[in-house]
Amino acid sequence: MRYLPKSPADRDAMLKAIGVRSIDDLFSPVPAEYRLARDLKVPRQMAESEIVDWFKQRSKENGDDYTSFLGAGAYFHYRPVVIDALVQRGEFLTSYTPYQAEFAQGTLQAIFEFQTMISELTGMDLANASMYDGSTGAAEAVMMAVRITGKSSAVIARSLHPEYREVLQTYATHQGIPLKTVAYADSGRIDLKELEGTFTDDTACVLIQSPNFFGTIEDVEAIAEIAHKKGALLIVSIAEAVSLGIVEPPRAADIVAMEAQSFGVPLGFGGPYCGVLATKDKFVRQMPGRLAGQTLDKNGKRGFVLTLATREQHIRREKATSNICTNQALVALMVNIFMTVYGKVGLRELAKQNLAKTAYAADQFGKNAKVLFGGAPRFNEFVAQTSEDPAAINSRLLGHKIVGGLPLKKFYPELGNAALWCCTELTTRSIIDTAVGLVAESERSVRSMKETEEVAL
Amino acid sequence: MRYLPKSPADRDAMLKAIGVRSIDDLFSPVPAEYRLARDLKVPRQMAESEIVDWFKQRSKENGDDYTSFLGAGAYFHYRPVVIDALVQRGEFLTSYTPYQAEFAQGTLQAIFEFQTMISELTGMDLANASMYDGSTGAAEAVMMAVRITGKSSAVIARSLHPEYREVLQTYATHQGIPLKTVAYADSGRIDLKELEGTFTDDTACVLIQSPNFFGTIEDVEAIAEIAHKKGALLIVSIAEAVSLGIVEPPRAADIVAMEAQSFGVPLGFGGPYCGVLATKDKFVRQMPGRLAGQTLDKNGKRGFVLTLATREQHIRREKATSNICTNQALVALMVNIFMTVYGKVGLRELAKQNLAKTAYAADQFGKNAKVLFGGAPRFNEFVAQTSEDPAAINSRLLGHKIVGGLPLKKFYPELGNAALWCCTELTTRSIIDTAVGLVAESERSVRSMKETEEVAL
Amino acid sequence: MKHMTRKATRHINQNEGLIFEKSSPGKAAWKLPPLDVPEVDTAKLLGKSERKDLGHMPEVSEIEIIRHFTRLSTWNYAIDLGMYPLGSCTMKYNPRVNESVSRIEGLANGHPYQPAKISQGAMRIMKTLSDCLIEITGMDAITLQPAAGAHGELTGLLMVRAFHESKGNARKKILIPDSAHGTNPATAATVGYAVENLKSNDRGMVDVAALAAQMNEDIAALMVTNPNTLGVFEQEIHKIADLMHEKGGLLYMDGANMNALVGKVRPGDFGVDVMHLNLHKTFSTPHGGGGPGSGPVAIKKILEPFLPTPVVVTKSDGTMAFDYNRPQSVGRVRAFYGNFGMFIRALAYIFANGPDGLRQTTEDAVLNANYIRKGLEGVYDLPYETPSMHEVVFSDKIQSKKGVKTMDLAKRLIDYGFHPYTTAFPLIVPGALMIEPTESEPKEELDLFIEAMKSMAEEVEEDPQFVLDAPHNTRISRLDETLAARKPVLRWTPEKV
Amino acid sequence: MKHMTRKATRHINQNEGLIFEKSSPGKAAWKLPPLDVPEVDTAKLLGKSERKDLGHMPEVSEIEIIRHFTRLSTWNYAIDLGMYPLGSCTMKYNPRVNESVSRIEGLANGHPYQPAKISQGAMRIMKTLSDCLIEITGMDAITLQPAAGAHGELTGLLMVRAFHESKGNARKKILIPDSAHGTNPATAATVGYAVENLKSNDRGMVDVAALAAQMNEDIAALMVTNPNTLGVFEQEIHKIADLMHEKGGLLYMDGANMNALVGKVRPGDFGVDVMHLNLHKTFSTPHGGGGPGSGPVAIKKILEPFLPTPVVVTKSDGTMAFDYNRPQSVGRVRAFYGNFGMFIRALAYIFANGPDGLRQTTEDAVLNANYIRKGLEGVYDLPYETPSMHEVVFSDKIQSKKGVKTMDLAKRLIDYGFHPYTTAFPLIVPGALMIEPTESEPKEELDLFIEAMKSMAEEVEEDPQFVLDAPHNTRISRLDETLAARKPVLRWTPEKV
Ligand SMILES: Cc1ncc(COP(=O)(O)O)c(C=O)c1O
Ligand SMILES: Cc1ncc(COP(=O)(O)O)c(C=O)c1O
Repeated sequence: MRYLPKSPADRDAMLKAIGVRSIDDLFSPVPAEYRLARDLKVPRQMAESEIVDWFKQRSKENGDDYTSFLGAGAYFHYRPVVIDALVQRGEFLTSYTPYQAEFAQGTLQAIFEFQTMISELTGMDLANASMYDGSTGAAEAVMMAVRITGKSSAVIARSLHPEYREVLQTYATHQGIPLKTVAYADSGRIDLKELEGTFTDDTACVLIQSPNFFGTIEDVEAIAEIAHKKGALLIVSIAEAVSLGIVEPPRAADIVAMEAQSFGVPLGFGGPYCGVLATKDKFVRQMPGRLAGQTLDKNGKRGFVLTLATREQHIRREKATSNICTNQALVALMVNIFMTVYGKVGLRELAKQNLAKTAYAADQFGKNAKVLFGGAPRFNEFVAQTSEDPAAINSRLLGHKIVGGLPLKKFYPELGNAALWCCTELTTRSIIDTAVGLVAESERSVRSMKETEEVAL
Repeated sequence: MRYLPKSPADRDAMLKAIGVRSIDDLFSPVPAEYRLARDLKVPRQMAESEIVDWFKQRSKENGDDYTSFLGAGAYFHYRPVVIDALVQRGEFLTSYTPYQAEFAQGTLQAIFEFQTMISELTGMDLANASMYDGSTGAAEAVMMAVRITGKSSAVIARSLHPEYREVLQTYATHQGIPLKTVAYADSGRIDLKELEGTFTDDTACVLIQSPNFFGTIEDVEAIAEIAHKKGALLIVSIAEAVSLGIVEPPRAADIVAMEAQSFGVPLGFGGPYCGVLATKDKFVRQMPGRLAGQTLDKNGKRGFVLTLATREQHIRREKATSNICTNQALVALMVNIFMTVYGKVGLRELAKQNLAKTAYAADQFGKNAKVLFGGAPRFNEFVAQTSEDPAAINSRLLGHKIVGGLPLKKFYPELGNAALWCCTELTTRSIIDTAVGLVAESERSVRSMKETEEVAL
Repeated sequence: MKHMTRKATRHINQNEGLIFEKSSPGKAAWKLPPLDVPEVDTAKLLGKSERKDLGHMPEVSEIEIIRHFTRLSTWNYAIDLGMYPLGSCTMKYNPRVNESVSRIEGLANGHPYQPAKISQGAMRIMKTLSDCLIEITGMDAITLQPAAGAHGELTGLLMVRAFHESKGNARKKILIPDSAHGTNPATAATVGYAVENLKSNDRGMVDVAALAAQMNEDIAALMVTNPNTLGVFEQEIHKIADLMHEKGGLLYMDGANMNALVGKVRPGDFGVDVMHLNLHKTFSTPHGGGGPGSGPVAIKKILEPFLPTPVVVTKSDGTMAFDYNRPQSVGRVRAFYGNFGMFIRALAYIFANGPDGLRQTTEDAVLNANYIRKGLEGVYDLPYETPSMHEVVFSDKIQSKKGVKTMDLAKRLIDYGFHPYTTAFPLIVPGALMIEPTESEPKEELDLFIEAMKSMAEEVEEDPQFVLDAPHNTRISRLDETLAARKPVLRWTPEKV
Repeated sequence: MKHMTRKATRHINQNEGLIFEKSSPGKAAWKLPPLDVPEVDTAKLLGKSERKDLGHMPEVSEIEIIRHFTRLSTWNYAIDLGMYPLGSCTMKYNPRVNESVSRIEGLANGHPYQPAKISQGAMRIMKTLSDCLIEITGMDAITLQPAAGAHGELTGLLMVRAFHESKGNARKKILIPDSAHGTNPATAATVGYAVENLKSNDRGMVDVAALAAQMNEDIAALMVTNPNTLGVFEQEIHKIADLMHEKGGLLYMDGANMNALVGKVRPGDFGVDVMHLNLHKTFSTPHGGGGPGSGPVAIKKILEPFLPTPVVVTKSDGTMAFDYNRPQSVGRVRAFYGNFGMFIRALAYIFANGPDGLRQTTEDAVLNANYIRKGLEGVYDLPYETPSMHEVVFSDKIQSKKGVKTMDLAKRLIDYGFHPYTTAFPLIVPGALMIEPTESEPKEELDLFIEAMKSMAEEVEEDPQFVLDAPHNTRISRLDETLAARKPVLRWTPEKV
């Protein structure tokens, strides 16, 4: 096997040194009846060229030449090539969690910079080193709020990503955290009235998303005011990180639970992504996940270490703030590099392009279909309602190598023939125009069908 | 401009420190009439995503989904992924010629290992660090032989790569090196009789290729005997490095001029490739190009340096062994890694697969067309003569996304409707069968056309 | 620098500040294409939601970014540089072809919600990997959704809970041996179970008699690691399983140590009901400085109804689809389908190995650990003499007599050019040196390691203070962790002027 | 370690032997797919041409290869690590997007002989690059075939020769200033010309009066470097051109220093007839430890008939083709079309810059050199006070009084974490320190460099022996070059047992 650095002679010499006759002697602790006497039924050993061919084949079956209008928690942005050039350096790629700080200063300083930039962007005091993803991060944030407030229930917006809601549901059930869901208003924003009425004395937090699942930007301050008045914390989930370039961050929130995939992480069919939590200084000891902190060496030189480990499972076991151990470090490094590439000015310009493309698309769609939630600002997604089932329109778009917006029937049946469309800086005007053209055609044919029907009556 | 690490403030501070008012002051040495007062007419500054798109577009126009039977000095072998993973490390990629040995031991030790492996594979005593490519290497070898022997003319095989011959012609003309060409025999090998008769007292060397341009393996020993008897050197050009895994190296040669592209270098539309010269110890001081040598540091530790620089242009100027300065170092590193991956056993097995695929293909072609030069062993290429013009057959193959063998009319008009076909370990049986099928069809239709004509007569 | 082995030497290395310290207004590493739609009035579109300023975000050029991260990287140790014997972490070679295939365009750019028709490639990868892992573990079904080992534990215990609930009683407790990793109890708590400690016997294994006494109908499951964190195979594993099953409990196996078993022993064959795998350990996906991982959970038939949604299924026409209609499911444990990029890598690893390679890998891993054990026996204290599988745990008992603890030795080992072993785990060994070489180490590297460890032991005898002051050869000396925790500085802030 | 700047610190670094020393029979890093055609009897097919043994070729595993080359790489300095001010080498940032686009499948796997129909992409790249370079140089036509600068010189002089031959007299000599790079005279010799030396004046420039005196009908061309190797712009360049042209000679420009001119001055505008470019200098293709390069030759109309074959042309239907039918061509200078991979990279660089970026790049390169000059004036001797363009040449005159030569200073500079400048070139400056920072250096790095150079100068005053013994901070101390040359060991051989 080509990964194994031993010759038969090496193995023999080692067995001899150990003082056993054969490798089987070393497996004698395993009761004979459990030793596998046959080959595993997995594919035979393949040449590297065969492996590459196999996956190229899978790639071809996976729509490698389509343009897409999908967003909904996973965004297609341009990834500067320096990201992969750097994260593939063996020193980053093949190192472990930086437990031995003196031999891992590269990873540690990078985490420290990541924490700084996430804090800066989210408007929080500090951020952790990463969580699995936006959905689990949001669930952990709710559990954190429960620990901080000593209260036990949570309120969540229905405009929070439906899969995030499902994950939260899974986590909350066995933590004994009752969840209440608050509907969205006609503006697409959370229904503030309903929200106010939902709080009880036991409400630890309200969890919203902004821009929310529909792309609508919430009025975070207003929500914060309500939550704080009721003694609850506000958690804001951010699924589209690029929005932070042009959308005011949720400074009034207590915890920000972010999915940073948009910042340089490949779509990768859903993962690995990069969750991260940011919060206020005062809550740091209830924060789950790893934290890098600055310190000094014996000679007074600045250096970085993992710190406040007493929050974590390897020290506190069942009393830890979370069971998380392995996180998404290398993905966080991608995010880090992306943020560094775009920086203070670039992130704003990037977000502006997203805004402009989406505004244009929503405008064009609006001429043919019904674009919902016009009453509040949006970032790079919008919901369009068509006369025809969007799945049907999408299958025609597929013929043009275009993946249309996400049909919402599954998640929001009340919205009827609605779909969630997303445009980023990579969505060209011509592809928007093509998609709009096909939607317009659909509307026309439905209309003419209706007319025919009417005539027939 | 995103590659430039300066802010406007930095530039101002620097101008101030220098004591000039504006950047233009620094260009005052350039007479005003030559200063360009307008923008260059080159494409406007592009975003990285645009650059990537532009080249992807070019890639699509470049037959990115074809299978090919082309060889003829440029071979499609599998490139283990570790090659690119390693040569893209900035420490290799962005370092210069290792002039400061203590700060370049990585490059130097790698070159030393390269030289060792090339010597080992070619059966020579030593090898240099690289030449531009196989063609210029062959020309330099002839010039080297002229210096060594003090004689001035050279004999070359007509079965040497036609473009290598052209290059040699270009170089030789102004060196006053008359060239004589020796034909190939029916076996595809050099015509030994003619060869013998070609020598004069002034013949410095004979230059052959083995496997030669037709894929035929020459009888190197017999040729060496003839050359040496006449006091001339034998130079063997090797264009298909993989052959060295199974074909006896030209140990009887005095100089081996090799193109190592087959060893892990992308086809890349013809370059960069990796020429390299290997020779006997006694000729080292006439060797062109860089050489890494072993030495010791002040504490007796082993280390490596560029050595025997007195052969080179930066020391000897017009008396140097060659004008070469920049060579193909990073490509040589690719070759180095490829040789290390396959090693002693793998190179043989790889060569055997090439042999087997080609034997199968030649067999199959032989059933339908005329395969020439059956009288001598071949490696991974063969010449097939068809009734129809191979260009016509090829254009039908193109329709099946197959690039057929190289039509030889341009280089060897005497061979008529012949084409040079190459199979490597990447050529599948099914693609061979498809190509054979189309060739068979061509033969059938020519035959039936002839029959029709005959009937018509 | 006292003793110096043949392993490493000091060399010049670049300093580098924080990226914020390099920032200057007007520098940029980005460039956007010209906008092909009308410009928008952001104030008009966003109103008070418009962000005006991005604070201290850096402004630097591309070359500075390349240098920044390249320089930083040189301060790290890595598998690519040498042996990384962190016990329980399985720091094996991360094949480069894995990285290459995971970046193929149609896989890297696949959107999780793209239509099934153009997701067949991704689903086929998930299905093929699932099948392989089921065969390797000897289990019946699997979910790939969990993002890491601890997340796998959570998912597994959720299924345990759902199973018991389906029988009318969720039960109250999870039994966990005292040698277990911290994530085990932490996970149990997250799923709402109390943790009951199970003492190891003097051979470092589960005390079967104690287990028999402790087991009752309040206990939902036992979480066992096998081989356990001492690197010891639980020889009475089937008895343990029987004891659990007799009382209606389930046997959970933490599969962190599967590298000792693959191709040789299958947990499904010795009575395990539910287990997680760490693709980032056993199946060679890179650790990347702490993640990402992937923690698939393999289960027996009885737990299948409770799998998280969705599950990849093959339809009657041979195409694949996600099945969301699973009424007894524990629900989702994360958005989308898991760390898909890691599935690709793990599958590429399985392909590269085949059945013979996987078996040989396991054998070499066990061989390496035993070779180290043999080489260091007597030099370091071996708290448990039970045979070792893929890792060996020594203690600092001998060296601590001179005041030198496992962490001090670890710091000195860095000077020798090795990443240290795992310290301070498992808890049942005070001052543990937990060494897992994996199969990826050549004999040469193991010999250098043994030499370094022996040399260090001599240094402790000759000059303990020198070892206590380590590391001496790194660009930075020992860092003050107490200071970091006492006054946490968790982000950069500009110096006040 | 005496003085130590803020630039670098020592850190632990891995040792590594030769790959042959790791070899052991039976290890392998390769695996071939199963053969899908019948096995062959190699003895029968090849007879006595069959090779039986591959001698000392290594047998190692993949992880060992990764470690071997990763470890080796850490012993190198590189642009990615910091400033690399080798004069005349233009060690600028090598953008990563260049590497990325050059690996796109249809470009990386294109066969040079594939039909024109499926080579349009590659030809379009060649054509676009040619057009850009012609515009940048102000010339009329170009060949991309030469593989490096020296190869470009060869090609250029071949065209010069062909031009003169077409006029009936090839002429005999090439005039070359004493400040020229060694490849210039070496190339002239290769093309069969004698070299005549041209003395520089006291300002380091071509002595125009001397030139006027020396120029005659035997002289085929003058090879001038502009800015010359002192970094000085030849202010009387047009006079020089006129002098050449008057006597029927041609003006060849070595374009190694085009980084001082791009977007600001065009050689075609100041009288140059033929020149080469170094894509591996001015146009950011990586040096890769010594190559590959690419040395396109740009020419005026009069030389066009002599271009090497083939030439890319646009056909009337808009498609591109290679034109081989050029009866006056000098012939081929290499197989196929040149270092195509470098064309991709250079063009990507031009695209990334655009006209504004190219100009700014040149300005920054000149700014950086002058900043260093200012910073070190007085500390090191400046043999020519003529204004500097993109590089500055000092000498070791001051330091050599203490016995410290430019090469010694260079070795000490390594200790400070910088790659040295170019030593011992140009020949007209004894003990030269030839410093070319390029535009890729931030002010911060330049300040560190100036600090290091000053600190070193102080060390020479305080303790010259310490400098003579440098480097002190590298993993290996100063290497014995004499030993290497006296008893050349150019390959590994196994030790006799
Ligand atoms: C025995 C054991 N269990 C569980 C875990 C947790 O796995 P992860 O870090 O993937 O969450 C680890 C990780 O080190 C471990 O060693
Ligand atoms: C002034 C000058 N001319 C010519 C050359 C030769 O160029 P190349 O190394 O690309 O052959 C160099 C290379 O360093 C140079 O500096």
